[in-house]
Amino acid sequence: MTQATRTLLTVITEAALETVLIREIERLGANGYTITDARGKGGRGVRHAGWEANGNIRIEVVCNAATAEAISAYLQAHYYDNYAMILFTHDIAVLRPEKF
Amino acid sequence: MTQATRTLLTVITEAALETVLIREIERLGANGYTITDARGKGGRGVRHAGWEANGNIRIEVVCNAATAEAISAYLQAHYYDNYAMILFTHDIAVLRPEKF
Amino acid sequence: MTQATRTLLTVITEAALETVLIREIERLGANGYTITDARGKGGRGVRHAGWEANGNIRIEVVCNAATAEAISAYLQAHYYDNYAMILFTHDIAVLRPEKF
Amino acid sequence: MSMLDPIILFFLLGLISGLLRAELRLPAAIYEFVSILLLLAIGLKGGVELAKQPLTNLLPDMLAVIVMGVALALLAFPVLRLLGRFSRADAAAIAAHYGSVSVGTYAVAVAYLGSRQIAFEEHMPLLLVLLEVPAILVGIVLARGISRQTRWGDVAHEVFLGKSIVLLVGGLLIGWAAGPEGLIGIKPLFFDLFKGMLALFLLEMGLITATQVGSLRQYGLFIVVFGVAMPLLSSVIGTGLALALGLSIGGTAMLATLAASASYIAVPAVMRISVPEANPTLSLTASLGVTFPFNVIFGIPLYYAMAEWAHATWGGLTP
Amino acid sequence: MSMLDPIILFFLLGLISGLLRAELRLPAAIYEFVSILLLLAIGLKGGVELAKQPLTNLLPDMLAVIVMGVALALLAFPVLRLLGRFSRADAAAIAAHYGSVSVGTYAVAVAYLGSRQIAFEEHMPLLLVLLEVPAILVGIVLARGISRQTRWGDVAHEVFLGKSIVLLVGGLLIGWAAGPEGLIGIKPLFFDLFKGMLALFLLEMGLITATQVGSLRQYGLFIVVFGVAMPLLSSVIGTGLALALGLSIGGTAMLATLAASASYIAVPAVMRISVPEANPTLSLTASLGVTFPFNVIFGIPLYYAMAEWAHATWGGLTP
Amino acid sequence: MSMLDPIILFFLLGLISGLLRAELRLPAAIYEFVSILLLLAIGLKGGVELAKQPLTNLLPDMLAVIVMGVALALLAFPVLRLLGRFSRADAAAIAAHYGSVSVGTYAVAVAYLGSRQIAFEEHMPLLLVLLEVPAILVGIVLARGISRQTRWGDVAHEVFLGKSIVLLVGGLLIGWAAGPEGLIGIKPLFFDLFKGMLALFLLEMGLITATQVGSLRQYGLFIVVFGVAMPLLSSVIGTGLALALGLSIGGTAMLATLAASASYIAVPAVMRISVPEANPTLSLTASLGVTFPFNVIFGIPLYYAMAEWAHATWGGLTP
Ligand SMILES: Nc1ncnc2c1ncn2[C@@H]1O[C@H](COP(=O)(O)O)[C@@H](O)[C@H]1O
Ligand SMILES: Nc1ncnc2c1ncn2[C@@H]1O[C@H](COP(=O)(O)O)[C@@H](O)[C@H]1O
Ligand SMILES: Nc1ncnc2c1ncn2[C@@H]1O[C@H](COP(=O)(O)O)[C@@H](O)[C@H]1O
Ligand code: NA
Ligand code: NA
Ligand code: NA
Repeated sequence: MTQATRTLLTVITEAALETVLIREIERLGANGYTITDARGKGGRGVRHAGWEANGNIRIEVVCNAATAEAISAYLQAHYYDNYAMILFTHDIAVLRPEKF
Repeated sequence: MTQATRTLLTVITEAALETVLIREIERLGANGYTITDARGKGGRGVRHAGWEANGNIRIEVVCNAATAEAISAYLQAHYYDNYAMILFTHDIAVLRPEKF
Repeated sequence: MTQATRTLLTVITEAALETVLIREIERLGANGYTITDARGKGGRGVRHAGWEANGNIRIEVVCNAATAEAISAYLQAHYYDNYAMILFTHDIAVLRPEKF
Repeated sequence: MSMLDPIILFFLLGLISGLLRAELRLPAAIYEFVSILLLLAIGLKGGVELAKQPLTNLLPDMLAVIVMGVALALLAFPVLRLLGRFSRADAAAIAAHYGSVSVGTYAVAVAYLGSRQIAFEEHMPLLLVLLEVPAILVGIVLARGISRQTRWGDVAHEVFLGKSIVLLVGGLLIGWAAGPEGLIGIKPLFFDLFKGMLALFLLEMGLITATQVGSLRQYGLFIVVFGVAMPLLSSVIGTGLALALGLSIGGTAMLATLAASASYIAVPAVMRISVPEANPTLSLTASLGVTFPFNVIFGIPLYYAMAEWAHATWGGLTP
Repeated sequence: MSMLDPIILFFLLGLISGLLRAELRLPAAIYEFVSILLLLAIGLKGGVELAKQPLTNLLPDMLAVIVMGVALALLAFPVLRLLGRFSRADAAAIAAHYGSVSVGTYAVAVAYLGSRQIAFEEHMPLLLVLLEVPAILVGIVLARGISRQTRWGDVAHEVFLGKSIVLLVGGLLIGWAAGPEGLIGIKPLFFDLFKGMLALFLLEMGLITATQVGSLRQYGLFIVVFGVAMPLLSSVIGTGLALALGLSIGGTAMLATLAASASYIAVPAVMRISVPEANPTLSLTASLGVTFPFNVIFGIPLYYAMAEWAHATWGGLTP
Repeated sequence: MSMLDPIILFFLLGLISGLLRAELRLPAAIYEFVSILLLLAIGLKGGVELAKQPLTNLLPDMLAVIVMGVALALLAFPVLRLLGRFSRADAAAIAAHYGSVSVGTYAVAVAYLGSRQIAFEEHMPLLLVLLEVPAILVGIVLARGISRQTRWGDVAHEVFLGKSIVLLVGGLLIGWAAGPEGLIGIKPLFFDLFKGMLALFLLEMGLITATQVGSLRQYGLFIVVFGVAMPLLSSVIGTGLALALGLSIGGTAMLATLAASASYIAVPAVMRISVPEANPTLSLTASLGVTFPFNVIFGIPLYYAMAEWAHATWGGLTP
């Protein structure tokens, strides 16, 4: 098996942003994304997910380093000030590098 | 604390495969797995998880490198052609290496 | 963008522990956490999440290495013997190191 | 009585909301809940009636619909292969969908006849169950041949232990064992709420149908034509069979509807595992994106009109 | 008839359980299910009545409440800015919440009047829908100015295609098209279960309200005073408008309640996207942590008493 | 009236589907929804009745069942320790399950007596609540001793603020405060749908029971024997106590059922936190895998027959 290295970018943020964010993420070059529902706590307080306005989502994007960098920069510039959001990246090994 | 390195294998695929895949994954040597429900988009289009045929799952397996390789190879050979599926791996530190 | 390295600690355990664990995790120095619902199988058997006593949760904590170490040690000492629980860590890149 | 039952309006509400990308979705757990209730209710209702007559009386009808399910799949396959130029696997999978039935369409037909107070043979839920299965097996054989490789044990498990069969058959057996009085206590949930739950179900089906529009554009005209023409053809076959079996007008309309409906729950699940190389988007686009809305909005009134006409014309010919 | 309807007791049960940190929560899917049912039921009920009279008769009431929604938001804004010393964005967002309406509060008022058998104008659900929207637009303009940067297309999408508007309007249209007989089949789910579902909804609202207590402590006295004084003031305006429009006692109490209620579903969702720099915790703490419980427990009986008194005093003055 | 109520058939449907590994599961949110409705309904029904008589009249019964709960746990412990050779923690935890009660079993008994139109003392839900708690405390003391280390504050929180106690007690209080007329509006949801919801609950319980079969095989014969013998013994004690308290035949059958039932919701949750070294699989296998199905299918009719026989034989002895 040939393996290649790509970046996994994980964004944890308010569920209300889902529609907007996936549009931006695709525009910035991602070929796909995976979303799971989550709850949590951070600088902007507890988010219980008990009802619509209060849930988090966890978005994962497998992409190359440049795209990860572009998405990170964009989200930091446009969302960090006003939204509950954290973002982190790390390297992963994938089988079909052409796909990401 | 003694730490050891193991591999975390993450598979994102169609929910319909859950029963079949966990059988295969265990057969190939994994001692456990964790599954979360997900939705997403990739080469095979949008998977909203609005109803049964359309949801994704995210399977995580902590195992040694050889098992991760075996599972990856098997899934690539048997599922990549016909199913929405991505798969990636990276190293993690675990506390009880004998467990995985 | 300035990036810094932090640790991502992932704990997969029984849903019944949620309230207790987030209290401990915050006490041990974490500034936040993210929780998703999960199901799985491990040394303590299958956990289907079909009903309350039988679900897992997946807790993620972004923190510095020392905090990750402290939480790992504490959980290992207090929960490994009696609860279904696994725990692993790896490095990630974050944008706002002061936050974690 | 206007043509548009409120439940159809719920379907349209869902469809339009979906097309406008409104912030509306029924949680998956609620969709599950509603469909479990509908499946059980249909089964229970049928089971109560089965208790009233010896099963042997129903054998001819039972055998006939099994043959019909096989025939409809065998009819669709060459059309899809030759006119549609689909791969063998795709043609087989789509054929299986159209030979089988849609429980949602059946429920709408029940509501349609119910609100017009038109009776139909009460063993219809039994025929519904019987029709689910044979086309699936035909589809697998068409795709694979009767190959040794096919794990028929696994296939049987998928087919007979899928959600819809289990709940329909379970409901039938419970209704049959408990009888009408036994069910009085559970009537408020399963029978009184039936139409309301069906409205919610159709709201969600509208939302789901709207998500198929993209693939509709992609796969184009043939899918649309097939998705309308096939149910029309099937309904004629169903009507003919109903006449031959001597069913009532209501029963004729029901059998025509069953014939015309295409599965979007049981069959896709089995095909995904048994014929994985078939593209599931193709068959779902046809059955869910074209045939389901067509049947629900136009088909059912049409099949009913056809049943009335057929009975007026040929009704006296059969016993 | 005691002051405390059981549905209020469900709210208190949720509130106390939440404050005591009991192991109790309604799954999010169930909260969704219950609120979808309530929204549809309110819409359906209103739609049936709309069919009975030409819409033009209602135009004065419709225009009047739109003006009221704008006026209430414009009234709240300077108070919040000057007395509350909130930032422009925060003041605008909170003002939008209070100019708009809460469907949950409306439903409690329906149950309150219903259990006392007091009639009210049946086009109230239409007024409810109309009141949701204008304050949102006022809020955005107050925060942004009529800036070119605001993507009004996106805003309109958020506003008009949010869950509550779609379901209320959808229900109105379905009820209007189907008429009273058309809805008989779905009555058990949407109408008979209404009050029970409202009880569950209020149980969850109590639990959610309890989670606001922390932020209440943080943001302090002004929020509490505003959250009580603003609805009182608004209810007087609503009462006055109802008198001017010649509404019945029940209708007056309803319009006062609508005026007094503050949104916690539609408006937060839109503001989060359109005025992101506004702190959502502030407005939710006020509307959900203070105004909702105040209205549900004390406000509605008060507004009804005020309606009675106003009709006794001025009732003869208007046509 | 056949022995098999349809709700039992739903349990069997779930059990068989589970054993055959059918593709059937009730979403967790729906299981929650159904159990919340059942708990509230049981509480509400009891509360309405409590309002009719001074609570002091009930004191003897209340004290008696508390003693019974303690006694049953103390009885089970040495059996488990000596005959079962379980560790102290495991024996204590299982004993706590059997001293406490199962609300699901109670609901099935309500339906059983209801469909036979046999009355029972209406304060049973109060006894149900009271029986939940004492055995838990006994279990913790048996496992730990009255150790200083035990955080009794946390334990009390777990015990008294768990879902089932909060909903049962909340329902009792609401029913008590609102009275029969107050509940009319919410009757369709909580009372009319009760039996249907119970049917769904039992369907899911059957599926869950089926998942216990693996562990049953693992832990073997003793669990099976204990899981059948203990409820039989407890039911005799419950019957005796009911006679001593002068309960009716229906009430005797209910108290025997409460005594015989073993908790699988409240107790496991508390034990998991308070006695973590106890293996939760052991107690759940016994209570859920053996005792629950035994009681639901065989036990309840048996306890009712025993109540009839006991009343015929000794009925005149007590006031
Ligand atoms: N240190 C952390 N570890 C894990 N998740 C976090 C952390 N901080 C924040 N989060 C998640 O990110 C969301 C938004 O964070 P914040 O903007 O800090 O409120 C929170 O609701 C959590 O779900
Ligand atoms: N680049 C990506 N990043 C994250 N998730 C992805 C990506 N591509 C695909 N996925 C996930 O994997 C599923 C199957 O992918 P595919 O086979 O490409 O359709 C999708 O539905 C997504 O949930
Ligand atoms: N090898 C593994 N890979 C992934 N998840 C695991 C693994 N082992 C255990 N788990 C998860 O951790 C939970 C507790 O593990 P255990 O204590 O081994 O029963 C399981 O229910 C799984 O969700
Ligand atoms: Na068909
Ligand atoms: Na208002
Ligand atoms: Na007991």
